[in-house]
Amino acid sequence: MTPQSIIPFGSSDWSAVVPMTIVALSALVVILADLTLPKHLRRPVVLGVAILALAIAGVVALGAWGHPVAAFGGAFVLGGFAIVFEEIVVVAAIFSLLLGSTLGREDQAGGAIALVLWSASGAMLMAGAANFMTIFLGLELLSLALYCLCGLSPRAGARESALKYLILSSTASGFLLYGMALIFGATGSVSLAAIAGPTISNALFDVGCGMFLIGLCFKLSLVPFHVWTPDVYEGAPLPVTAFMSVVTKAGTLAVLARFAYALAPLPQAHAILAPLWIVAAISMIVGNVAALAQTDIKRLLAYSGIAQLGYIVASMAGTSEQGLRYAIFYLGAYTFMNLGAFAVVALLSREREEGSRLATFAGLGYRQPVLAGAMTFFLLSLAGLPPTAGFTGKILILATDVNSGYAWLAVLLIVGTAISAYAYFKIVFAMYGRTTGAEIQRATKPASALPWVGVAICAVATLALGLYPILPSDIVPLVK
Amino acid sequence: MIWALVIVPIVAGLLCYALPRSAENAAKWIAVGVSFAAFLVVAFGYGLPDESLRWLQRPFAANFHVGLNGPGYWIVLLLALTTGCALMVTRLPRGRDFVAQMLILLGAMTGVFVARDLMLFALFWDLMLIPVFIVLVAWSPTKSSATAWKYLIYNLTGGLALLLATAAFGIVQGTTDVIGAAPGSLAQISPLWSFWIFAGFTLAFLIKTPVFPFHTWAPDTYADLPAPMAAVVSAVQSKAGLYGFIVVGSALLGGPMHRAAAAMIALGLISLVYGALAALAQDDTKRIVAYSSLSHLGLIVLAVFSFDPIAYGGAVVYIVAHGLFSAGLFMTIGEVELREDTRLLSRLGGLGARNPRLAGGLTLVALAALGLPGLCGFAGEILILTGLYSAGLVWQTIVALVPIVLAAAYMLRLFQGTMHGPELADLPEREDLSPIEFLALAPLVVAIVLLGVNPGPLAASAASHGTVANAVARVETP
Amino acid sequence: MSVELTNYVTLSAVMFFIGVAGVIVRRNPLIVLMAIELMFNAANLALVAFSRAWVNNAGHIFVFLVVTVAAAEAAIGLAIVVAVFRRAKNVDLDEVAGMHG
Amino acid sequence: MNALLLACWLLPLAGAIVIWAFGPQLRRGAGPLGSAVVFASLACAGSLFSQASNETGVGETLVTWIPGYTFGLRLDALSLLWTLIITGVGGLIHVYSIGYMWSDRAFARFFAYLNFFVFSMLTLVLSDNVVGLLVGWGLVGLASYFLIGFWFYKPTAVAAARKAFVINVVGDIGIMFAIFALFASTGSIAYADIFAKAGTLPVGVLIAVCLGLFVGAAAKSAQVPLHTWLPDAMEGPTPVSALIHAATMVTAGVYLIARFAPLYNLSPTAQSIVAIVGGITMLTGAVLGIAQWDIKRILAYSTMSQIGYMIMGVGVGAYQAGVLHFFTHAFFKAQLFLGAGIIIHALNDEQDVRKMGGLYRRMPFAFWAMLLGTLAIIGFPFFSGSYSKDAVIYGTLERGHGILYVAGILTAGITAFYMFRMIFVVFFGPERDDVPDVALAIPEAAHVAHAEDHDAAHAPEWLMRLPVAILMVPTVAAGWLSIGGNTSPWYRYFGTLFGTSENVNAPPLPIPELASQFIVYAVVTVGVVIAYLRYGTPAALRGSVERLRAEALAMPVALERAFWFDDAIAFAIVRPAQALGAFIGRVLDPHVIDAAVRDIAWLAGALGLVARALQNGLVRTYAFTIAIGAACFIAYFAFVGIAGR
Repeated sequence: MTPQSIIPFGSSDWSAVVPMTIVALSALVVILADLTLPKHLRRPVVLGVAILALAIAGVVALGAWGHPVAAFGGAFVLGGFAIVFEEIVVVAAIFSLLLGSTLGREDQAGGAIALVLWSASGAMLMAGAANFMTIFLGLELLSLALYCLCGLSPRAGARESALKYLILSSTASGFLLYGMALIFGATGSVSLAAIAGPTISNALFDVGCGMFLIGLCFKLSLVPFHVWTPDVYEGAPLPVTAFMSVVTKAGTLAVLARFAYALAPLPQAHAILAPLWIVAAISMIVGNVAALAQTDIKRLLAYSGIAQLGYIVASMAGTSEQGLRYAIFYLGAYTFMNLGAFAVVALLSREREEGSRLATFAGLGYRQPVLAGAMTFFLLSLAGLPPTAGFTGKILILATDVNSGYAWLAVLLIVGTAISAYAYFKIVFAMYGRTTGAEIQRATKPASALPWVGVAICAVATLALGLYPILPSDIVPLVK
Repeated sequence: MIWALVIVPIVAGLLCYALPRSAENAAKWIAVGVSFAAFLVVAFGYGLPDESLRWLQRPFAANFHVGLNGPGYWIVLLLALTTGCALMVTRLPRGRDFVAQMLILLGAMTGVFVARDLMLFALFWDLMLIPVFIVLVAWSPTKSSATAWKYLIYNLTGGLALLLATAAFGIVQGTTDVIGAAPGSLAQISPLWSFWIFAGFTLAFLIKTPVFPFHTWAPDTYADLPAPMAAVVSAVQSKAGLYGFIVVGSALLGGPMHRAAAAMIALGLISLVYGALAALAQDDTKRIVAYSSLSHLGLIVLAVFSFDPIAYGGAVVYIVAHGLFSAGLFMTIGEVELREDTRLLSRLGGLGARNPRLAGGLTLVALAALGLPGLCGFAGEILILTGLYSAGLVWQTIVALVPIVLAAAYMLRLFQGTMHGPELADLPEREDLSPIEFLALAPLVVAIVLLGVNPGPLAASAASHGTVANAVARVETP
Repeated sequence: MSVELTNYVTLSAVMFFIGVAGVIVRRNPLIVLMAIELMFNAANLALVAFSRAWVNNAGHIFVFLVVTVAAAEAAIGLAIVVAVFRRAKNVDLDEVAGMHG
Repeated sequence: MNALLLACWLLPLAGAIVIWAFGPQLRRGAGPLGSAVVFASLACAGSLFSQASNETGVGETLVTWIPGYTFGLRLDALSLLWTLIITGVGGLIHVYSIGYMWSDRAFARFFAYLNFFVFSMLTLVLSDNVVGLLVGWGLVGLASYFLIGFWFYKPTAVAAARKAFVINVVGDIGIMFAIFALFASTGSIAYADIFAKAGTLPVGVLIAVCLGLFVGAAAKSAQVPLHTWLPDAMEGPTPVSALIHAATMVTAGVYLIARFAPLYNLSPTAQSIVAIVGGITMLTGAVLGIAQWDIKRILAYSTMSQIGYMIMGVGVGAYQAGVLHFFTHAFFKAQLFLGAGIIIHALNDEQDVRKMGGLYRRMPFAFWAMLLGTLAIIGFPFFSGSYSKDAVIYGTLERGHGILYVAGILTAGITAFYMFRMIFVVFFGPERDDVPDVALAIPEAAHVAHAEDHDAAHAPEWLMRLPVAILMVPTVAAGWLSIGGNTSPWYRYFGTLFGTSENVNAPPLPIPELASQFIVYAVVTVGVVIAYLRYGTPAALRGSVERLRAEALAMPVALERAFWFDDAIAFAIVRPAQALGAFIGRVLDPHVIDAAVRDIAWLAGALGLVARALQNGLVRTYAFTIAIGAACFIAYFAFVGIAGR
């Protein structure tokens, strides 16, 4: 037993954490601006500062492309892999801000936006985390801010969702943390890179891995650790739901990918990761089946998200580099199609009522054909029908599963997709189906026109990624 | 130029939504213009050079590769023609939206038949579901839309199986840019893989065609779709599966195709007889045509799995022929329904006296459908059956002859039940076909006769694509 | 009798599962929060024990981090519990089931 | 390009299209125009007579579908004969129709159909290949369908048309099967290629082909058991019955077998089957002819019976005799139908012979026309029918078919009886048109009066009389062509076209031909005498009302139901098919196949509801669920930890 190195603060390249820091610090600016500015300027300025900061962070992060940098002695690594995830986080954060018209009361806006930024910075930390401590810190930063955000709505469900999320998520964090402790015990290192190294106790290590995976599966809402998802999604304010449906997944996926690919060289990696693929397979089916019976779009998207994450995790089965690449591609596709759908819901929301009930969509095809068309398009993508990113992404996942010997996952993916189509097409049916004249005449004025920007960008991105899939080239998860 | 055939209709369809809601006529005539323009481009575009753009490099090569030749050429020609004709007779509430969906369908289906890449084929295959589903939902005669769901259940299952098979094919073969590729240019696929890949494609093709026992969506769908779209769907969409068997099955997966032949021929024969018997007893005229399609398309399945060059030629002829007469049948039935507010045989009768033009149109398409010698249906039938017999399938040929008699019985029942007999007092007296409606049928009628007189070029196109040579070669050297 | 690593780990495991059981069976959100703290602290105990065994300070540092986070979590948790049960007479998690399905 | 040949073929089509398209503008001009194109076609064929009246004739290749599927025209001795009859008799009937259909509203449509029929029939006989023949075969069926159902507001006409068409399609598939077998063995559909390779065909294929073709011939030529459509086809206007259902179309089966003589000659088995079916049909038709009351149905059954003679003739290999009977029959049967048409027209569409009587005085022209036709059909000496019928009957004996020979003679006697029964009942005795139906035991008539379709105008009488008068000449004299046996113009015309039949097993001829003729005459005389005694004596004529009533009431069921052929087909084929179809449509599809799919969909939906129920909103439940999941995970990993290494 030789003592492993503690974190050598001395050898840090601080440029790695700049994007994350920009986002975290801009939250302070936002709070300050919210407190000082006159009321009529408050919201636009705050929103502007936040979006600008996120955008700058995104651009700065891109600067590291091609020459990865590490901070905190390798505890945080900003390379091609992390950059992709950070960009996804940044994009999702910007989008949720665009949908932010229903984000809390007027006087809470500044605080809410600050929380979004902190939460995003937590996810960005996770994206580059290569050490259990940074992982835990990022995860908790992300989650703590989200607990608050969930409750930020006058609607009854909001606080309930915050409470449920708090309790269940903390429990899962407990599992994650305990798993980390056991792995540390087995390997004597908190570095992810070390888990492929020698261990003193295999049982300790294996159980540690198991508990660590439990924590991650919870955050990814894979069945059976998904139970919190529908309730929290439904209760949380729409922009928060949109935010967490992408950002928590992106951050956690980054960790999962690092973990899985670090583990891959081990001879027992196959056995350790097997439950993950099984859980992914169950999620594809259960998520979609449960979505069938939903009448609330947010709940429906929650269940669909469970299944979509199942697809993404399934893509990593076999832990091939190709599989990871397609997982990331599908995550990008999911980001746009999912946020697009949320943006449509946002456009149907009014002052006191979110437009997430299925009934709100009745006759939309006649009231607002363009919006209905966009929604149809996003739903097609979620269902994996062409010509969308979801279609291309799905075929890539099928291909990699077949290629790496997980054809059964590909078949289950198809089954899940078939089931999901009915859940999604139920919305299409509501939009275009026979409706009474009153429903067709009912006009809805959106609280803000900003989500239109989101809808447009998501639609273009979903189409473009479908027809011309950009697959990230530099995605080695760990810098050796 | 080939890409324009796909994209222009889709874009035009989307732009239709930019027109004011009341501009139904403008939308309709724009759409008619687009369709006939597409028809002209196709008609003069035989053998236009292929167009290709890179799509994916990994995990397998896939390209946006389209071409206009082989059997697909004739189907695209048929598609543009039937869409144009069907649009001309469109008279529906919310016409602008319907026309838009028709155009999107036109573009998507054109894509299926010009795609020279399997993944692109799969893309358009799934895409063409959507306008049909939306129309089934939005123009459903009932509030429940059970039909739309049924359509979706069946066709999506097929579409997803196709997707999986395509992905597997790409992985195994390394490329999906293979439709119409020269025989022998592809790597050999191991029997196990080729079997499962073939199974995926086959499920999709059987459902889409449809073939017994995957057919129950078809009668409902055709009955509930508005006539113009029913015309196009039955004329062209149902051919996608058969086309797939020809260009994907026999050309690329000859081994498993050949092993499955006995089972598929059995299914084809069952469809053939089953559809014909069912058509005998339907009251709804559209369902008669739907079941008759099941029967007719079963014959093409036989042709495809006989691996006989003559039968393949006949299959292409019959694919187009069935498209022409089934489109004509649905259009004329649509006209009847527009006039009399019913399409049930039990409530119709005696229309011929007051609607001679309508009766004339229905006569001709019904005769083509029952295989009257000299019209297109006969040309396809006799070539297919000649090929079947030549391939040694004597008993199958004999069984396949029986439905021809049944076809005469149910088609005459359909025609006479609507047009002949004493005039019924409780039916509203409406105008005969207007000149435009008459004109819309004319191209179909002309095509039915021309194809009946000389199907030579179509029969030859099957061979030109290399598919037959491939299939036959594989049969000879198992 | 010296205290072995195994004893620490066993104790921490017991603490952890008491925490889990507390989350499952208790209906008072405050107790549930405490149970969660128990889970965190079980992890802390294990980390410290392993850290000592490996003669590696990383575990100690991790524990400081965890303690800080747990404090923040408790603060936010209490705030949310207060917000939820502000108007309720008794504090019962089973009352909070407005959303389901 | 042989312009004359093409013109001969296409002129009637052009006429049909022009009349169809411009019917309303042409009005009554449609009649003369339609007749003119047919006569023009006749002229074209006539001008080709010297070139075409041999075995090779003149030909024209038109279109190739695929290698081996080449379509063309060929006018040789056999097709020339048919062409002349089709256009000649057809032209006369066109003229007759101008008068007959004068007051019908759909006058132009009628001529479009008639011209279309002529075109189709020409396609059938002019084709130089078997698929082209099938095309014509189908098209004449269509024309027949159109014309039977011409008055489509009559449900009986509609049903009759459908029946005719469907039964003819049964025949079509027989020919199709023969085509496939021929193409598979010879690689071609052209007669020339097929006959060149006829000797190389295996016996099995040969029999299959011959029988397939014969199924076609039987359906088209109303041979038992596919004959049931022919009596019903009398729903069409009378000129149609004369042209299509007597003179030309129904004899296409004879053409088919004569055309394929080179194949039939090689297959004695097939020949025997053809001959026997022909004989059965001949006898059946004659027997059923006795029991009819409708003048057109009497003639229809007589047609069936006469075609039976022809088929029997060509079946035994006596092609010249069979074809000669077609030739003479075309004239005398057209004559009979047209004569009957004059009567029906004059009696305002009354067709029941019981309502006629005593028409000799009112319509002497019709009487003479009918009488000449009757004498020809019964084979009265020196009338055309006697030459051809005797040739056929003697042909059977010559080729060793003793039973058929006896049946032929017997049928001749029955024919004489029922034809003279018709003559006596229709033309002699009291006029019965005002006798109530009940007194004659006539069931409630299913007539839909089409008086509304008539306008008051009447055509000049000569329009209908002239063609009948012209037809009287060949009715009497057409058979004289064959006087002189094998050296007669008739036999020399065909030369060796039909080859020699292997069916000749050269039996000793017990009876010389002349003797045989006298036997036939004797039997015919007996038939006529019995008819006279029963219907023609002054006493019988006086009590005709009671006698006819009694006869109607005492009619044997077997005859009334026409030997149950219709019932048998309905029972064995039509109703089972309909029941099966209904079963599929009402039970199998919705409640078995579809139900399976519905159940799967229902299951998914139900599982969704189960998932909903499990998601009960309680935090503790959720925590419990997670804990169970966690327990499974930890158990798995503990297991892996123990067992893994």
